[in-house]
Amino acid sequence: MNLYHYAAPATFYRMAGRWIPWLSWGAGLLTAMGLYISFFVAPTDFQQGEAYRIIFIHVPAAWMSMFIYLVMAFWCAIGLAFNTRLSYLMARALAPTGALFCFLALWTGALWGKPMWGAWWVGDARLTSQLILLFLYVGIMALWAAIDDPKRGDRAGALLILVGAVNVPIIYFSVKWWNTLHQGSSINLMKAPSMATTMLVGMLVMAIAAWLYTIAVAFVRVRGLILERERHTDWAQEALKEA
Amino acid sequence: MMWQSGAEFWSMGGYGLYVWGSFGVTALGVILEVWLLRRGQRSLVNRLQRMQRWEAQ
Amino acid sequence: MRLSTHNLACQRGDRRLFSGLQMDLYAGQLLLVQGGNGRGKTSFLRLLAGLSQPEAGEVRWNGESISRTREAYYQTMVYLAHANGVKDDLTPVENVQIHVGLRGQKRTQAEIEPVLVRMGLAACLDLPARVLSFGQRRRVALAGLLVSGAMLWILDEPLTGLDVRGVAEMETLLREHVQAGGMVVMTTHQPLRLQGVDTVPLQIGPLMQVDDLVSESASAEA
Amino acid sequence: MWRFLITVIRRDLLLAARRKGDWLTSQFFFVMVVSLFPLGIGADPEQLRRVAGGVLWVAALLASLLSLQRLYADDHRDGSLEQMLLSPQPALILALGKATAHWLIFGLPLLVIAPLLGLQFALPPDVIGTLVISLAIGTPILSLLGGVGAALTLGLRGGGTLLTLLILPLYVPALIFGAGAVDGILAGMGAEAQLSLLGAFMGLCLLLAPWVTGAALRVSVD
Repeated sequence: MNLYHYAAPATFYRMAGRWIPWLSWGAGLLTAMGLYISFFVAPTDFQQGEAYRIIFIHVPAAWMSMFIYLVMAFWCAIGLAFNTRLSYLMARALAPTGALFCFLALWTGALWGKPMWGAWWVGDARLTSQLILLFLYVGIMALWAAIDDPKRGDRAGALLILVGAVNVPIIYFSVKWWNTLHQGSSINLMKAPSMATTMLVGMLVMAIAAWLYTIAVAFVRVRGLILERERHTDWAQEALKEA
Repeated sequence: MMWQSGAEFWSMGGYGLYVWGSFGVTALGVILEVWLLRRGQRSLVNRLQRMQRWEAQ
Repeated sequence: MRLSTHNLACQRGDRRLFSGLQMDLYAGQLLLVQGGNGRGKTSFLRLLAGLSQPEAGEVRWNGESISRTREAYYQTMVYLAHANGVKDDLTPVENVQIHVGLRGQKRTQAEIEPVLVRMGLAACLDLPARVLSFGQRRRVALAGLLVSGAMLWILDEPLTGLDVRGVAEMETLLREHVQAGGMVVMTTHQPLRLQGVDTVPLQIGPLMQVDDLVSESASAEA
Repeated sequence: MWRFLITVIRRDLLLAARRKGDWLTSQFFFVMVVSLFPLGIGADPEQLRRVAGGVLWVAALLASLLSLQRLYADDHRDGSLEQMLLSPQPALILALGKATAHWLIFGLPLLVIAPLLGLQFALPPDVIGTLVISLAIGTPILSLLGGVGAALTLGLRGGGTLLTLLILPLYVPALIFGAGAVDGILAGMGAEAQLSLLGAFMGLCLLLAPWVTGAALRVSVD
């Protein structure tokens, strides 16, 4: 096994193309399973009634938004350290999906907060950090959009993502601090319902589905980016004729 | 089976707006992303093919 | 003292400007980079200066990559391009002082003024550079280059904005510098009289194949 | 290295002294934003006191963004940024020098103005003292982190707006700890914890931001 073999754009382009259908089917199947668990297996919560079922989206979405950011930071670090162009493309391909999950986590958080706390938005540390994470995602994509030269865009975006990755835990900590200072009692979404095993299983299934979906979508984007960057090479010309 | 009827399922114990609001917007977001992606990919391939033909001349 | 490139390739956006570029330059030589507009002359000079990173290959100073010998290389090299790097709000003397200060050197006003006078700026030594013409600002930048005492000059179109007398002075400067054992890499669109200067031509074109004639003549002269 | 660092700082201070209007703009902006708040929320001293920390800190963040837009942009335009990057010293020293100069020009005057504005918000003396200390520790963060943004957005269309978008989220910890210190002392809980956290964040920025800024500058001129 040669790692450089898979790092070659042409090889990766073909490999990603083979994987996309499997990933998509897997994501669909697991989503169906997750939805079944969320609505038909998981029992009604005695405290929150049916509203708690939002957790099956909210928690996986929040997880994903943070994981995707970390994965992007990882690829950017690799890119800056070893000057591998493919890793920057991975970061570019992941960002929009990360932002989507970030938005969904905020949206579902608000919809959950309303019946539980009577307000769409409370200064919960988790939600506020999530909002700032969304700002980071938007900033990164805006920076990419503003830079015409792909090479400069790759590396400038990578630096920003890494600065953000160092900053995110500090932001989370500071917001939590601010929260306890101003709120008195800290309200925590995760603590509310006691974690039953079925709930955990449901959330995990949904999270894995989200992962497969993310990888599939990112692969499609990476393929597009590779084709665009490598369009002068022979294999890309061939691939374009086939497409 | 914990839902006695379809109506009960949709009302979600009075929280229907919030629960379906969450799941609905999530579905919408995913569908939108996939749709945009497919459209973007198709136009990208078209553009690259046009450029290829133009450069071949 | 040797400046060389090894299999240098450069890509700007979609376009590959050149690849596999080999070049050697020794003390007492002037490399005249030629080629039409948009062929990558400026990009080549920026690569030599270490301002941009090559797509492939490397630039070497005394046989070692300039990214490894950064400090030593930048102490011997000055780069002057279209933008002079002259601050409008500072006087010529201050401009030169800062220029050499950034290179870690210290020069007094008494050391700098004669050079500026030589460059024909005697009348505006204490005026802000804002009131100077483009050609005069270029002279300020050239004075900074002289004061720094650098051995390798990388000059991108140094003649733009200079009048006939300025061009003649520039020719003298180049001749003196090269004959004193200095090295120059430069581009120009203007004809230049460089009798008695060991000039190495380098042609840069689209999808550059190594110009055999050039590299042969370069190694022959070496 | 020291000569280079000092040259960079002195150069920026000299340029600022020659162009007072440029940096006075952001100071006036700070004063104006802060002074507008009582007009917006009423003159009740109790209420003003409660929001004072937050208002002054948010105004400081916005004012810093206003001044940061030109931190590297002018030097980029006239080519002197390239000259500074071609110094034998690494780019992180350059970034450190530029951030220091920016703090001396932007942050230091803020410390003088802030107590006067604090009086406008009916703050007692000990709270004003904490406010000034929090700004003294916090404004270097603005110069350091802002430098990263300024370097990344160098020469881009709509660079100023983009800078705001990129950097404001990163400022959040400084805002929370800084304004929190003022609130803490107002609430009689002391401000040591917030101030030490602010100091820790400043230390981290001092350690990492110049390095990232240097890398970003290299990327941006490439």
